[in-house]
Amino acid sequence: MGASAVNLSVQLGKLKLQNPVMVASGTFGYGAEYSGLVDLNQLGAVVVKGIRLGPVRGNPTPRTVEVSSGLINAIGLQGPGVDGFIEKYWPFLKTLQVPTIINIWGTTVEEYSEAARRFDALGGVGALELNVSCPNIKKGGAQFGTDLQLLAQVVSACRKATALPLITKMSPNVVSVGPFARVAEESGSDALSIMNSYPAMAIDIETRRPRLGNVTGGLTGPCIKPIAIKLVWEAAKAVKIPIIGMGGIQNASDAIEFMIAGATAVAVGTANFYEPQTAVQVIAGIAEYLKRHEIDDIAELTGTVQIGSD
Amino acid sequence: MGASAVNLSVQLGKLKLQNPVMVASGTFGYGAEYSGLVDLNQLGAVVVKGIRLGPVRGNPTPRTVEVSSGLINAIGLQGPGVDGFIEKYWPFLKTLQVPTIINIWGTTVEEYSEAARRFDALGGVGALELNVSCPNIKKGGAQFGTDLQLLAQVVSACRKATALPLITKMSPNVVSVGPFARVAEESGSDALSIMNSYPAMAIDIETRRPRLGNVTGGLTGPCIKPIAIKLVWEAAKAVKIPIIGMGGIQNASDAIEFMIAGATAVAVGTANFYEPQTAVQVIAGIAEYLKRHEIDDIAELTGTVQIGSD
Amino acid sequence: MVEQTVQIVSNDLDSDLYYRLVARGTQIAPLVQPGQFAHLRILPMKEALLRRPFSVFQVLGDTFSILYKVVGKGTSHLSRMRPGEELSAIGPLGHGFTVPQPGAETPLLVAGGYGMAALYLLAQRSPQKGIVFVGGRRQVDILCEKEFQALGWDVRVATEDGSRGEKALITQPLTDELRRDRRAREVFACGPTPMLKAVARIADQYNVPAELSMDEHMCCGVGVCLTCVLPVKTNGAWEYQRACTEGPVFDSRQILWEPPP
Amino acid sequence: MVEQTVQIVSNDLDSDLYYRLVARGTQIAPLVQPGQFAHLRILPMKEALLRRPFSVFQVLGDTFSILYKVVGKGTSHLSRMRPGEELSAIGPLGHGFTVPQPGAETPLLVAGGYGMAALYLLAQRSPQKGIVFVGGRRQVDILCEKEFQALGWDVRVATEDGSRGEKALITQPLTDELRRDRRAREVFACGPTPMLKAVARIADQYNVPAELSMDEHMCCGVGVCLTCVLPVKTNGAWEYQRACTEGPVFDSRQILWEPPP
Ligand SMILES: Cc1cc2nc3c(=O)[nH]c(=O)nc-3n(C[C@H](O)[C@H](O)[C@H](O)COP(=O)(O)OP(=O)(O)OC[C@H]3O[C@@H](n4cnc5c(N)ncnc54)[C@H](O)[C@@H]3O)c2cc1C
Ligand SMILES: Cc1cc2nc3c(=O)[nH]c(=O)nc-3n(C[C@H](O)[C@H](O)[C@H](O)COP(=O)(O)OP(=O)(O)OC[C@H]3O[C@@H](n4cnc5c(N)ncnc54)[C@H](O)[C@@H]3O)c2cc1C
Ligand SMILES: Cc1cc2nc3c(=O)[nH]c(=O)nc-3n(C[C@H](O)[C@H](O)[C@H](O)COP(=O)(O)O)c2cc1C
Ligand SMILES: Cc1cc2nc3c(=O)[nH]c(=O)nc-3n(C[C@H](O)[C@H](O)[C@H](O)COP(=O)(O)O)c2cc1C
Ligand code: FES
Ligand code: FES
Repeated sequence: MGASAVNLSVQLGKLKLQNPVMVASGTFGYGAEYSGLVDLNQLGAVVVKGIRLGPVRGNPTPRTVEVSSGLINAIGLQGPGVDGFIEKYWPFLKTLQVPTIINIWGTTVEEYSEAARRFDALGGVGALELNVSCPNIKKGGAQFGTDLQLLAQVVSACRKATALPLITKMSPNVVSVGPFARVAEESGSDALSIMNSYPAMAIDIETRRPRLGNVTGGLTGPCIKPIAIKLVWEAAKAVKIPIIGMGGIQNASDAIEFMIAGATAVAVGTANFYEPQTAVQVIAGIAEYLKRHEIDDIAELTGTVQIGSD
Repeated sequence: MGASAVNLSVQLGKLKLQNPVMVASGTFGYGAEYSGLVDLNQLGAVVVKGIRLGPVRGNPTPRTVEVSSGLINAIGLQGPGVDGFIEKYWPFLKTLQVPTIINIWGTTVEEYSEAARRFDALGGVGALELNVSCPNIKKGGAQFGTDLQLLAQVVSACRKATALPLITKMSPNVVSVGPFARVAEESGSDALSIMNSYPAMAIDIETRRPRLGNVTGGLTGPCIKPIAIKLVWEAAKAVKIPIIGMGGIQNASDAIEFMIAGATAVAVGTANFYEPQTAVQVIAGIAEYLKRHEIDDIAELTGTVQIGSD
Repeated sequence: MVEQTVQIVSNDLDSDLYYRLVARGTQIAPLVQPGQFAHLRILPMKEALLRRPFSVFQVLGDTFSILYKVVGKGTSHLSRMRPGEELSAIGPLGHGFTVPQPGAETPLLVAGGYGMAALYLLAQRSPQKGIVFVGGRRQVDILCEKEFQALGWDVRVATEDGSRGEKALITQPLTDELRRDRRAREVFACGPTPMLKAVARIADQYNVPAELSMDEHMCCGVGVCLTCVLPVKTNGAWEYQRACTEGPVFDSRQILWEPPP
Repeated sequence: MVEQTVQIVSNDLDSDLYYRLVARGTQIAPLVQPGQFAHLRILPMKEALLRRPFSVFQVLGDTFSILYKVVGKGTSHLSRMRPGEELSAIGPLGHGFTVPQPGAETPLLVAGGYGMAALYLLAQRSPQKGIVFVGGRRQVDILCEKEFQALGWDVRVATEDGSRGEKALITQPLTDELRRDRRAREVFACGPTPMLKAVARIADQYNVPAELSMDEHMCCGVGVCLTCVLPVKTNGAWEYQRACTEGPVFDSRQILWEPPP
């Protein structure tokens, strides 16, 4: 079977991706930074760092700390705001042949919907990803993702504000992800991103100070993959909309595991920091796996985990 | 300063431990199994595998799977039941010079309190640890630990059933651990154990089957330490009772990090499987650290994390 | 059961993907019984935490050896370790084979692939010599034939592709032998689970006793974690027993091959 | 900026805890500017995932070298790697030093410990020779003095314990020199943050320009993660800039030493 025979393209609502592998928000900047090292046009999509309506300075340093098979970060969503983004980064992004997905956040429902409206007006945006799950900001962020009412409000408001495909990025920090996934779907999400980082902390035992300026942060990397796989599997049982699986993806096997668990697409995050070619390698590895297993459409992989003795 | 000068002993309610380092339930069997390799009398306490009123067969295999810097387990609390335990394992345990802490669980409030009553009647038990947070059993277990009412009921019922020190083992799988910690305290717990394993899953991409017979399991080992540290720090701010910190402890530095975060004692779990001497090495390492920092009582370490520029 | 740091004396390719590792384990070596295993911590694995279990293949003075196949993370790291480097070993572990009494049944040993490793000490220490049936997929999977012959045992080889010995599953020559003469024979087997299951069926059919070394995934290796369990018949009922403690060697008649619901 | 697999040519102890590693990096070596760094992935670290940043010390043909101190996980693994082994390198990265123009100010280089590594290429490529002030705690922290002399530079040494050169902090001989003559001087410094802060104060006091290579913790090394930021003055206000991209070299007058609330 020739490479051409394998169909890697996937659909997220109205948005079609040439392959299911994107890069996770906050781990790939605004694309341009990696353009010297990575052929961005090979990716399924580029997801940019979280953007708020206005500029954000972010948290005091240290902002990241390395832990066993993972990373804790508390960047605090430093960013140029909508105008700064459109001025500095959009001119490059809009030249890409692959869609740009814009990750937005706010501290009020209005802030989210206003940002959505702005990007809807911009034109040429592939989709919006609502970050309702960042553990590293005092107000907003995670609290939207861990409260069913707030989640419904923020997603509905953005749904009204834009016709762009809406991706809701779920918080892992809930007792059960099912109900949250359903609320996000009912409120108008076209897809779900699972998962964001998990609340965590590290302390320097010599200074007895937190290793992060923000005291606590979000855990990411290979160490959280087994948690993310479970959340994707549970959410996939709860909703019909596609899921973008992420959490510790380092290679094609990891990505395929997410898809078998129920993900339609995947995103590479922390791995970009130590191996910028990861996403490109994952795409090749998935194609190779599909051929070896004589699967000619990637869609046939999603959610095929076999439970019980069938 | 001589070794004698350093005080390592800690108090959990009425229970005094010669040092703060115990072994975590389910990772040390019933003590006897390791007695050939480890000098049990050096430990702070031995915590036995979770026991239910009646015998339990446990989950189908595979029951554990190795992941990055961690382990996922779904043993299913296989055990001999209260009578079987008293007959087979208690005779050895009661000969130890260090306290035995008995970890109990059930699927109803009555089952918990009846088990508590039985062990109260047995005499010689150091403390009871209520496992309200095992993710690997269909009924009971975790659901008690993620529902404030149920948690209050099960702890209060056990409190009425026994005068033994009661340790409540908290579930990490909640939005915020503070309220659960407070309820456990108000319902009569003398101490809290934080944390139990985190719900997780792994899939074999060649067979497309879950890597565990039980499909999902609980994540443990170094990969969860940053999550556990944060939970201990949060719970310590919420309650006055002592906290037993656990989650990925491999060496003295890890244990000290838990204590600085707010733990009065610690438990070594998964590390026992690959290095049975871990707990003994941790005890020595803590003593060495205290001397180096000229701290003569371990109590002076607990909760001393410095937040802000003080 | 002892935990000690052992130093690698040699670690050489045997054939294809099989390696032989000799380690100096002063405390462990003298204690080993046939069919027991050592639980090795391979430190270069780093983010893969667990020990790996290996049958003790041979014992010489204060050294013991293992015969291992490279199948994944741990064994590939192990194959790259050099003499002088150290491993942490816990052993000897588990309940091994029953060494035949003088004048007892003639032992028939059945090995698949690295199963040979678990049987060498038994052949060496058995007062009766007998027959060793060695099976594998290809010639390269036929291990230490010479060593068993050197012990004076009759070695019968079968490969699935016929590249060495009879072209058959190893259960074929075993069946032929039992059909020829089933009297006063006892079977001892180690290999992949499907092979062991077939051996159990044959032993049952010819009504000869059989001891099987079961290959279960392990975690602690010492009986505390309850990972390595398999369903075992206990008067009328059944229970999960631990391959690392009650096993790895079980009486074939005790084993419940179809895990009950 | 290039990512390539580089092969270790040599990796030898320099003194005490300092090592010199030469790697063949055909694409990276020719591009390096003074003060830039390479971001190395040290694979044996396994569960420690991140790359480690090191100033490019010297460049020779298609090789570049680093001069590193063993301080933790990564550097100790690195120190055990042998010639022939490979590393993944991204480089050259960051905004380096401004190489003096012919006839421009006399460069005064100030180095603490491995800070020397960031300054060698600058000394080598500067049309003006100048003075190198080398400081450290003890004699062993005084690196590659000879190499700078070989470039025809005047090397002034100070150690805190007086075991080599003047018994003082390196800022002492720098101050003495500026007190003697502050005209047409420019300072370039690399070392521990407290030293850089002192150098900034002195440069300010004597009103000479200074470029400082800041030592911030890094993650991605290429500008996407926003880990390595420091507060930098921007007409009236301030913003967080990235040491890996806008830096590591900054104009000392731009740096906000007291992070605002
Ligand atoms: C009692 C006993 C004796 C054994 N004796 C030998 C021997 O003499 N020679 C030999 O080559 N192998 C032997 N094995 C199998 C050996 O333990 C595995 O091949 C080895 O653990 C694989 O580790 P890995 O990291 O290379 O593979 P990986 O697949 O990376 O290991 C992943 C996990 O699965 C486990 N695992 C994988 N395959 C097996 C298996 N077949 N059996 C048990 N656990 C497995 C590993 O221990 C590890 O926990 C024995 C197993 C048991 C239980
Ligand atoms: C631009 C730049 C240039 C550098 N040039 C050199 C050089 O030429 N020679 C040299 O010996 N060192 C240099 N360093 C410091 C070097 O990066 C650290 O010593 C190294 O990362 C320590 O890694 P480790 O795993 O051994 O230490 P660990 O403490 O185990 O590292 C843990 C984490 O902290 C980070 N870290 C620890 N110390 C430092 C530090 N001082 N600066 C930045 N990150 C740190 C590590 O990168 C890692 O992410 C430079 C740092 C920067 C930012
Ligand atoms: C440094 C860093 C910054 C991040 N910033 C954002 C962000 O701005 N918005 C967002 O939705 N997620 C953000 N994330 C979360 C990632 O997009 C992703 O969900 C998470 O890292 C899990 O994937 P991984 O384990 O592959 O990194 C960030 C993660 C890291 C490590
Ligand atoms: C194999 C296994 C079995 C366990 N069994 C129990 C149990 O019976 N009761 C309980 O409360 N916790 C049980 N735990 C949880 C541990 O006691 C501990 O809370 C957890 O492993 C985190 O610590 P660690 O990361 O050091 O392992 C078990 C953990 C493992 C790995
Ligand atoms: S491997 Fe732990 S009980 Fe057998
Ligand atoms: S290290 Fe990532 S932005 Fe500088």
